[in-house]
Amino acid sequence: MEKQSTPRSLKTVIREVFGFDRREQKVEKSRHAALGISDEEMKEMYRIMLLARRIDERMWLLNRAGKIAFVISCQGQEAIQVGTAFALNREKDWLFPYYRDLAMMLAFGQSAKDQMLSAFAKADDPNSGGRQMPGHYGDARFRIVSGSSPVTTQLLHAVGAALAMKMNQQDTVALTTFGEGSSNQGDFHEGLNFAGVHKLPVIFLCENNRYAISVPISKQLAGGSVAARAAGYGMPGVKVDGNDPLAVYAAVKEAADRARRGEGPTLIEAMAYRLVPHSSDDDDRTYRKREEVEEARKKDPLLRFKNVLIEEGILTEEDAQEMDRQIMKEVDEATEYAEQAPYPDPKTLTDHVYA
Amino acid sequence: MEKQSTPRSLKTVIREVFGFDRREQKVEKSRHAALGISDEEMKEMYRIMLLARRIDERMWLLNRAGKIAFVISCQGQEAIQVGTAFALNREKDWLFPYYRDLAMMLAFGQSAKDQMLSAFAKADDPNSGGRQMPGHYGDARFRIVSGSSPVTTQLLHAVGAALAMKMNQQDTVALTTFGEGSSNQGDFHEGLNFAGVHKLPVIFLCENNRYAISVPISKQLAGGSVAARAAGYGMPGVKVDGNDPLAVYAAVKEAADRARRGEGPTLIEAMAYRLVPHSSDDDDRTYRKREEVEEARKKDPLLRFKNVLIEEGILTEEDAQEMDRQIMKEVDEATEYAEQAPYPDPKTLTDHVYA
Amino acid sequence: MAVISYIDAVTQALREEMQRDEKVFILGEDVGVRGGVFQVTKGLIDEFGEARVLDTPLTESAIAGVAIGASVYGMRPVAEIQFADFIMPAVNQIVSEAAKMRYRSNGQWHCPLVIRAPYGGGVNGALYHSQSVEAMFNSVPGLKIVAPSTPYDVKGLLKAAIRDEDPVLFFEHKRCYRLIKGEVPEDDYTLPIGKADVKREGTDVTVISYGLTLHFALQAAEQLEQEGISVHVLDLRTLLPLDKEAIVEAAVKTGKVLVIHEDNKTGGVGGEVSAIIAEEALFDLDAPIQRLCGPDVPAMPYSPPLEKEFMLDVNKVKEAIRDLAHF
Amino acid sequence: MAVISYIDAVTQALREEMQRDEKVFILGEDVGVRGGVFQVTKGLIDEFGEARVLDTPLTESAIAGVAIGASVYGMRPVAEIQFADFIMPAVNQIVSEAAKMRYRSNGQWHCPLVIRAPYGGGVNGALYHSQSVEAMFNSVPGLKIVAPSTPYDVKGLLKAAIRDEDPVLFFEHKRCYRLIKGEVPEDDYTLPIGKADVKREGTDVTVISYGLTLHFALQAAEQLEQEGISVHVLDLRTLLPLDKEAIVEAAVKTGKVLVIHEDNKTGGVGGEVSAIIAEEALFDLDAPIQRLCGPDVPAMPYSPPLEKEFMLDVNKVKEAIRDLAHF
Ligand SMILES: Cc1ncc(C[n+]2csc(CCOP(=O)(O)OP(=O)(O)O)c2C)c(N)n1
Ligand SMILES: Cc1ncc(C[n+]2csc(CCOP(=O)(O)OP(=O)(O)O)c2C)c(N)n1
Ligand SMILES: [Mg+2]
Ligand SMILES: [Mg+2]
Repeated sequence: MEKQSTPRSLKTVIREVFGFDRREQKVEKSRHAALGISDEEMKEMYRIMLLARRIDERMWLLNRAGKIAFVISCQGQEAIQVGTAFALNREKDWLFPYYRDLAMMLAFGQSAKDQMLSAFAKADDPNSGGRQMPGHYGDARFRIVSGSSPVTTQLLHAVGAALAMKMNQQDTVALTTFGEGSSNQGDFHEGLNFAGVHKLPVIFLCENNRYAISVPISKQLAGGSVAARAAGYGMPGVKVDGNDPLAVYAAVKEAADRARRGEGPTLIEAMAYRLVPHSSDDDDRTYRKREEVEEARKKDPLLRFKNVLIEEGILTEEDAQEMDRQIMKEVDEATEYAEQAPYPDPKTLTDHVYA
Repeated sequence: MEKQSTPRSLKTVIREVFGFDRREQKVEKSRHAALGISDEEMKEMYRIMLLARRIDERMWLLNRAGKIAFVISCQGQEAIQVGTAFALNREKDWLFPYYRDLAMMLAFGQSAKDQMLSAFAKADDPNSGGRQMPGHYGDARFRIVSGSSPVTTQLLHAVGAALAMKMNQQDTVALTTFGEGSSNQGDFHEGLNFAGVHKLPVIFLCENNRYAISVPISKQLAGGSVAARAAGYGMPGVKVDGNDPLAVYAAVKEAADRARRGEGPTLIEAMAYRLVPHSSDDDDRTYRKREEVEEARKKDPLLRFKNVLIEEGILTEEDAQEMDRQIMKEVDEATEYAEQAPYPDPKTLTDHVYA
Repeated sequence: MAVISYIDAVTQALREEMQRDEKVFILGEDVGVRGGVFQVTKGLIDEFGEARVLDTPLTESAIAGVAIGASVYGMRPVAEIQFADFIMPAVNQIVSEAAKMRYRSNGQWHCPLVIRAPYGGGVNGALYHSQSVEAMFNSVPGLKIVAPSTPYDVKGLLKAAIRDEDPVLFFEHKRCYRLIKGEVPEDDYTLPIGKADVKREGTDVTVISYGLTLHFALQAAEQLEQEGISVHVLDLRTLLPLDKEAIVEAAVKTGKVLVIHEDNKTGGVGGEVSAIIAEEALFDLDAPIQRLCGPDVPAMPYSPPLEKEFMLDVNKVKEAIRDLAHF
Repeated sequence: MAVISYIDAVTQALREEMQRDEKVFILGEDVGVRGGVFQVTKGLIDEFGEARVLDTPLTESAIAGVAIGASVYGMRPVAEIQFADFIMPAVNQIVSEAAKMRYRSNGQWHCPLVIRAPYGGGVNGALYHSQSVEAMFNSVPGLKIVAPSTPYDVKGLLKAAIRDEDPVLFFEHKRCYRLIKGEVPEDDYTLPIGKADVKREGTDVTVISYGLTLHFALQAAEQLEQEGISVHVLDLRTLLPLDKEAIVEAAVKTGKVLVIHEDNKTGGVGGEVSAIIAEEALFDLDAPIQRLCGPDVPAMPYSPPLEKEFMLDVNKVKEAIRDLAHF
């Protein structure tokens, strides 16, 4: 028969041979379902990624229009951040983020308005009342501990909180993020070692976007891999595709489960690419080719994830457009609100030095 | 024939089968000869180990007699230190040692008198003119760069010197030592990473004596191995028996050769045991069992190495005794000399703050 | 009231605070079975277990950083830096993080932690076991710095530091540990951080000091009384924030001020004290404001004659007071 | 003479010193192809190659420590700390190592290195890109600290720093970078480290300052001349060691002293300056020694009204001088 010559799928072959496919359930189940993520959650993940992107883009516009002094971006790292947040318990776990974690902050509860209040340095900025640059998160409502500009210090705070969690027999987890450049600071080593010795419930998540301002991995990171350093501390080191929120979700989930079981810390390195300059003060043309950036844009986690949602039938192109419209409205309103909002009173300059 | 039943050596079998043994030369050659170490050098290595031990013991006596205020010991680590020094070029290479490296200092050129001048804090102490505690080496005559008490800082100095060597196309090597406790400081991480990125001619030698004062490896070193951390920096990590000077020699020699060939840094972890308390201010009975110490004493590198020399026919028991007598004389004279030597003039207190 | 040593007052305060509040815990190098290299934490691991008397790896930045994280979470860590000289690797965590947490978060987060560190010389400690490091931190708003001189103050101030809502550096002069003894109530009390204390009333010369040199001043004052010189002695106790009112009051009292500390003169706390007086009480002065301090060298050498030359003592202090009295 | 900006004076000094002495090299974050985040090292990698304009990993302790090792070996490293605020992780290497190398080795070893760091605020830099950190180091003998205010001083002092045999912290006020311009000789010259400079002669009030606030003082002086107030302005230029002679001379000149700096008041360099005057020239004073400084808060906030409130300006300076003149 001619049929024979038609190329058949592995599934078909297996069915023919065994009469049934043991793996069938797995093969049929979508990746997110296998991970325990509902369609609704998938949609919400995408919405937050898109919201983060739109807020970020708006900030650049505001900066270029001279309305805000500084932007530092999450663009290209949204998948890492949303995948991470959804893998945690967003009601209980603690975050010690770094300055690119806009999407993670949104997933943990902050709003577009919060971001814009921060961008405009207004009194109601929930992170610092306008005291810190945008991107310097800290929000007691959501157990997001205040961060600073000096990089990598927050790793030790996460370790300290994890120690306290362990002492108090909590089943919570502390998660901290940082760039691959920052992972070379001494505090990284001291933090991983301390957490390793005491088997603390902490997750170290490196968002490797290949550059530390202008310095590429080759001049930054001996050996070339952050994850590879985990072995030296007796903990798992996992490298994941940071353009894929589900891959990140899976890695963080496993790390969080491990942590809650008392098995100690995990180091995760999520590979991504910084799609825009380091900050509004940077000019990335001095140190990387446009072609390289264009190449990376093709792997933009937002595009990829949208395609996944469409392929899985969770979202249509029209849904996506409607979602975007809603988000733009949200961002517009947040911008307007924040622009109108009052600055801190100069007299508050000396508040909060001591209790 | 009965002959058959006699167990034969591999050598014999090979000879019978092949008529000759390709490996013969290697099999016949002693370990030290195979490493290119002469009998004379072996004897000298032992002499320096013994000299270091006798100086060290004398310092404890002087301390207990109230004559000197402080001792910090090399006891148990002499094999590491002498094996290391002999594997380097003692005319050209640079050292960035730590406070236990007495035997290494002797091998690089310092004398018993130098040590005693330092112990008594006399003006002619070549390390610091009596300004620093004993064990804080630094001797421009022998390219031994001055060290401090804060641990692990010297690693970065070695890296800096190695960078300068590379810039100046020297074929020299910088070697730095530190304890396993100290290897957890941030400077270790920053130093290894920097050296790894720039492929610098530097050797990081950890003298792992299992305790950092009272803190054992299990509470100190996540993962339990310093050498294992090398992989994370893309450099070789070598664990060696620190009670065997030849094993250390081999590892350091290979690392130095690599460095001179421009292949970059190596991390070596030499396993030993601190046979005495941390310092004259310590009481090690609070944190380790006497049996454990006694057990370690059985592997005392000095005893072991003496036996090797005797087995190899390099030294007789009588030679050893004579050597010891000579050394004791040397130590006596050094002690007496140093005790009589003048203190620094109080007026020199303000010298050498600036050029 | 029991007479106990300065070091025992530290231990007593720690023990009582750990009994009082189970959020209080100790972390540092060798604080566990070894009981600390000075034996400050001796016995505490037996009483409170190793979770609350935590031997850390040899990493000062981690000690400070972990304390910050734990305190932010709600604990009350008391970190030990084995010698004040070794606080340097922790400066980033202390200055950039602990000191700024409350301010930068607009009051949302704060770090109620104590960092204890034995400082000071005269103990054959050489360059790196003798330093006074307080000057590095006394320009850092957000931190509090306490440096007591007596067992009574040690206990009251350490308890206050542990209960304080802000990060406190608690500097213990290691020469005082066993040398200085004094009456200490067995029961619970605290002393206010930020308040100086008049340790002796006098009318001719005002000495302002803290730590070991405070005792030299007291001894000198006693001896000089026989020469007819009446010395007023103010113990700063807290170095940040300084008790400006008490400083000005003490200066005005005699019009002749001698500031004494073991730390080197340039950039030391004494400069700030002097500047406060020069700004607030200039016309009440009858003599230039004098400072008697450690010499401006990188640190105290090991060799006995050099250490002696570096250290202040009763005679040097007497001479300086006498000069000022006769000015 | 060409008129160039403060920042160009830095670049010029670096370029000329690298041309003069091949032992001189630069290391820091983003100093290579990026030319530094402020463009101070722009073009240098093309001229001198990447071995001499070295992009380091993001590790300040290593930057300082590697510079120490290289300088001990015989090189002349010029390390850049991207923002002065980020010098904190390097404090141990700077204070425990660089500052003490010569002293502890009894003069056998020394560290001829320069650490450049842009400091200061008024640039929307927020808490961690606006700090003045000089006070942390001005109690550390063995270090030199230079903080120039004009392009001329920048070039002469940076060259002197690179040729100096001791470790020098070179603090560049980042608000001055493009704001301040001045005449700078094209050829080689150095200025002495440790010498202050009278930037304006006057008879009524002495202002002692450095960095950006020095310019506020000069502008204020010019404006106050019309009110009949004659202001004498001393630029410290070197903060450690301080030029005591020049300080006392300037104080005595008018008898009324105002010390100004952007750094917060408590524990700042101004306190030491004031204390020197109170010790050496008390009876030449006609008014209390005043300090006009940044407020005692952990650091300068981002929000414009808060930054403005923190920063000094010509009006605040004028007011303080006027008060003192009318005292
Ligand atoms: C201690 C310290 N040094 C320098 C800086 C300046 N700086 C800010 S971000 C940055 C690069 C960080 O790179 P990476 O860790 O890879 O994170 P990324 O920005 O790429 O996400 C540098 C050098 C800083 N913030 N802190
Ligand atoms: C930065 C710093 N912290 C603390 C100390 C106090 N201290 C001196 S030696 C030591 C233990 C060192 O242990 P290890 O590195 O294993 O070396 P070992 O003494 O065992 O050879 C400690 C904690 C120090 N010298 N430096
Ligand atoms: Mg990066
Ligand atoms: Mg050890």
